[in-house]
Amino acid sequence: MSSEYTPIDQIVVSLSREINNNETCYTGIAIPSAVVAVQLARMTHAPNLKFFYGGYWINPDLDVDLFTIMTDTEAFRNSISKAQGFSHLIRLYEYWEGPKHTLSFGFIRPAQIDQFGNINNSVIGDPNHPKFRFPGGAAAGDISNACSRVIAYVPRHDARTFVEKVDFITGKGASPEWRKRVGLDNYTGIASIITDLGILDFNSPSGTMRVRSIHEFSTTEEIRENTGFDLEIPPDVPTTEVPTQVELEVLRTKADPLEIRNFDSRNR
Amino acid sequence: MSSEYTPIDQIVVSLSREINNNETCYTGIAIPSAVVAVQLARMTHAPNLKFFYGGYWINPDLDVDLFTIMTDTEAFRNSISKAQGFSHLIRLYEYWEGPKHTLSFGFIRPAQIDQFGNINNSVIGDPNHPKFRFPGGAAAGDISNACSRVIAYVPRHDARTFVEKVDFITGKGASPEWRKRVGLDNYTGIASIITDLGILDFNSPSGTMRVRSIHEFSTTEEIRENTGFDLEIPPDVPTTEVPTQVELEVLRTKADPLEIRNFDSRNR
Amino acid sequence: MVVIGPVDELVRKIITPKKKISFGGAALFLKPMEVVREIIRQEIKGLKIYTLIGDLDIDLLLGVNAIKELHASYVGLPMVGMAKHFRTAIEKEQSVVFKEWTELSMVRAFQAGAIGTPAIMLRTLLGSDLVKIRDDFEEVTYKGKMYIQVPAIVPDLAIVHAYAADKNGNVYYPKHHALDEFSTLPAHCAKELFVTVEKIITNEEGRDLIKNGQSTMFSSIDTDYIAEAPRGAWPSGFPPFYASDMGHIMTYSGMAQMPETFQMYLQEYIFGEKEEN
Amino acid sequence: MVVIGPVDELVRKIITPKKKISFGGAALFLKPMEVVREIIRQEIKGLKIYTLIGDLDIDLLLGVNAIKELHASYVGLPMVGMAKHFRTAIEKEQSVVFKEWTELSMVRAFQAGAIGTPAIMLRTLLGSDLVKIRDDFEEVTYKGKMYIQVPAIVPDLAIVHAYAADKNGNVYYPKHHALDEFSTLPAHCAKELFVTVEKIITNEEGRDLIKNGQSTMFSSIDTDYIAEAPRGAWPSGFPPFYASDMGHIMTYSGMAQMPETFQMYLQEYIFGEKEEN
Repeated sequence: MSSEYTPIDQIVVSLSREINNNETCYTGIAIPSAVVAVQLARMTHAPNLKFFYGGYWINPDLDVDLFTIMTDTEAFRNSISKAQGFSHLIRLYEYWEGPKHTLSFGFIRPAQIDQFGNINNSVIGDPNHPKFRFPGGAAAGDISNACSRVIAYVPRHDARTFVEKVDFITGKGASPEWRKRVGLDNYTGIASIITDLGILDFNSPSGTMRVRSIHEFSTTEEIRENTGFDLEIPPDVPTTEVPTQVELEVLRTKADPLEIRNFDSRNR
Repeated sequence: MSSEYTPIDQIVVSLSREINNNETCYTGIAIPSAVVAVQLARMTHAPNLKFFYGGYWINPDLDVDLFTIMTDTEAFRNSISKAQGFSHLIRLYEYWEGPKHTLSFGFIRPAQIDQFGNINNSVIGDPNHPKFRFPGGAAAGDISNACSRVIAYVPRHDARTFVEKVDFITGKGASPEWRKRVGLDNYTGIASIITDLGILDFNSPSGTMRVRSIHEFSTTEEIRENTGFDLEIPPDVPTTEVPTQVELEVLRTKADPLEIRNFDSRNR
Repeated sequence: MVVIGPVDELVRKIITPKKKISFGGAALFLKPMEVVREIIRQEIKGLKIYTLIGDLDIDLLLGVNAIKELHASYVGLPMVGMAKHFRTAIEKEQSVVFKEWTELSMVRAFQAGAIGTPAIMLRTLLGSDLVKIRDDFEEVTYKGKMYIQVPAIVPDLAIVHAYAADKNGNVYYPKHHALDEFSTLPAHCAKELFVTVEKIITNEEGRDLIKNGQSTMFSSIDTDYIAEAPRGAWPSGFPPFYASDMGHIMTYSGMAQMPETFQMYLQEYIFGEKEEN
Repeated sequence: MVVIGPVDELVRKIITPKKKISFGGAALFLKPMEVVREIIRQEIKGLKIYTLIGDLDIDLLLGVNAIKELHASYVGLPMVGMAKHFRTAIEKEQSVVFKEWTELSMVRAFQAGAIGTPAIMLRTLLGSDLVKIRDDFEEVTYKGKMYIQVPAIVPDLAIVHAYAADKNGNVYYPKHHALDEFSTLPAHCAKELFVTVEKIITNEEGRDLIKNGQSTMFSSIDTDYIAEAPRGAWPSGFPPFYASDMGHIMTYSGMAQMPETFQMYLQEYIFGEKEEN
């Protein structure tokens, strides 16, 4: 097996490392790299992650590919008796604002994101007569206020996605002061963003976006050129830890043998 | 089989006749005569009644006594495959105010009722330091505003129960003007009251309680003496239609062989 | 992670005075009776209890003065009679603050608590004097229509009885029972969940139940504490496994009438040697 | 009483312009596609559609200009790409009024409609610009905390696809599927319910399903209209019976790009002879 890896491999591996053992999460089904990252984490460093899939299974069988469950009826039937538990979609929606504060993290793939972490999956231009209509936020607008933190990913880091100010706020960003004021301080909003160039977060003195690490195959200049605002790049910014042999092997043979993650490079 | 019948038999038979075929209803489980009346109606003139029992079964098997279902585990199991349908308790609670206006009627056994049909199942005296504490309304306060009409029954008609003005309104009465004003005119409130002396309703010119019919074993004077206010008794007030032979036979052999209805004469 | 332990230890650990506690079940069905008995044995007082329809559970706890504030839509012994201590505590001793709800308003308050909305509007309370005496029930107007807005119920702890639990904390109850939602309603709105079960099973046995058509009543995400308590709902009923023990309820109702006989009841059925039910 | 009939007759009878209609399913699963196709065949226009996550269903209807107002949290072809006609209708033709919800706010609005509460408060919408452009989303304060209050959704008609229906109108769907609540949510809030099913069964067969551990997805109290439509969700998926036909979705996505090829698609898959799927 080759130790070469693609940018999307780096994204999935980095996403997976944002996940801690013993946390609880779910993913939407239209963000393939996130689903694959969860599987990879469960197969490597986070075996006790509690993971809802499809709003129903809790910790589906690791031997069954998650996409196969949804598309192969026999696999669907078999998976039933191997999951660690079952819940209901309605119950999952209760967890979002219920008394238990259940969800540790969620994922967002923003169409636009700005220096404060506000995301836009709605429109460019006048909201009533938009120049460009994105598919819509689905849960993206909710989970920043429903999961303890949000992990974002952007398959192609460019200046159309990373803008100084989003045209429309579909989901509120990190904004710790605002969160305190409206009583949402238990929810940090977007905590990190994984792109094909590096990893970003909001741990700068001003709370705006900064570069946490740069992938080994990209450069400071590339990130700067492909970002539509002045983001903070510390002088000693480290290189992202590359995927290990084990991670790559698990990813390719078990977590995503069908290469579902590549849907994210094709469709944006 | 004797054609003699008890006051509680008359109550159950009269309750059953208030039920029309093709209506939809449920009953609470702590009002035995109502449950028995529903069974009797289903076994005689209302075979198409849609009846929730226990918040779950729809039209449970007529061959199984309803109380037996709840107390005999084998009967419970057998009843499952014979009901006409299944719903959920949560769904039943949705019907109470949901978009379909599903429930045709419900039952109330009031501890106090006044000339306007207001009922009190809460307290006598100061609500914060009551002289007498009733068990509480349970759903009695809800169903007058959730079922198209309410059928009340009083196992012992006396002046402690029939009062000029209730000490406390647990559930609002007929009050058509009030209902129109608050937008509840689809719900008539209490439409009729069956007691051990007669049948009462609110079809008087003033909208206050009147006697619709008097049971063959009771008199105008008895009703007047045992009512704590001046209720309207039309000069030509008819005698309540007595239970038929068929009704009595079905009641005794099939609808209530365990004589559950007699709980209502013992406990008030 | 779920904690699995004996009833007495878990009660000692998690049930403390002033806690807001909701009970599963209703009207002599599915009540967490073994926990009620253990609360009495440990003489825990000052509780704030939420139950849709209270019966023996509430009357026992009121009899030993364990409840400081009580929320319910009804407290009685269905088919048997009044709840003696409920009346005494309110009419004579004024030892409990009783907050009456209607059945639907309490259901909606449980549902609101579960989804995290702070209050909810409904219409069946219109015209009820409960609105006058409850300062937490508010008349509001929305788009020209009148509603009563009631606050969500968010207990610190919910206590329910169920059929079986596996080691992961998944809780099972057979399908086609009538009454499980009487227990999930007051459970989903609570911050923590304590489940007693007829038996603890292996994860494999749990999966077999799933294969045979059952679903989980609570998932491992929901449960915090689990204890085995065979016949733990007795004398309330637990269909389809055992019926409400109406004979016992009648015995209780009789013995509750006088303090002396109530003490005898407590000695015989709660403090005495645990007998086979 | 439930009315059982052919899809085309029922569509002709009950789907009329200006009706507010909710669709079951989400994201290429459990969509009532046979009804969508019949709406296109009958050239019904001016609909007001509510769907949590729209995909091929919405894009087809927008392609023939059948929708006047659309409510959803997302419209796209998951894993495949953008929904072409959704973009065109909004960006170029401005032929549809699109009201974007967040997923949770729309779920809550469905739930509010089902229980009959006129509006509901939630917090996940805080900070979203959706609140600024939606005049029916309102910022409110309850006990010092900020919430967004959204109105209940109460459609005139809900349309869902399910597994089987008996003659009484009970609708079945196997347990342990992932997605049935994507269909019950938009159904319970509606004034009427139209269910297409893979097959109509006898009442006895329905009871056998119950005996084998199934429950009813809708009871006879819920359903108003039922039609048999084998593979009626195709090309959306209907687990565990058939998967989403991703090949067909990709074909659609390609043919939707140009008006000419979209017409070919309509001819081949909707107006043409019905072929075996």
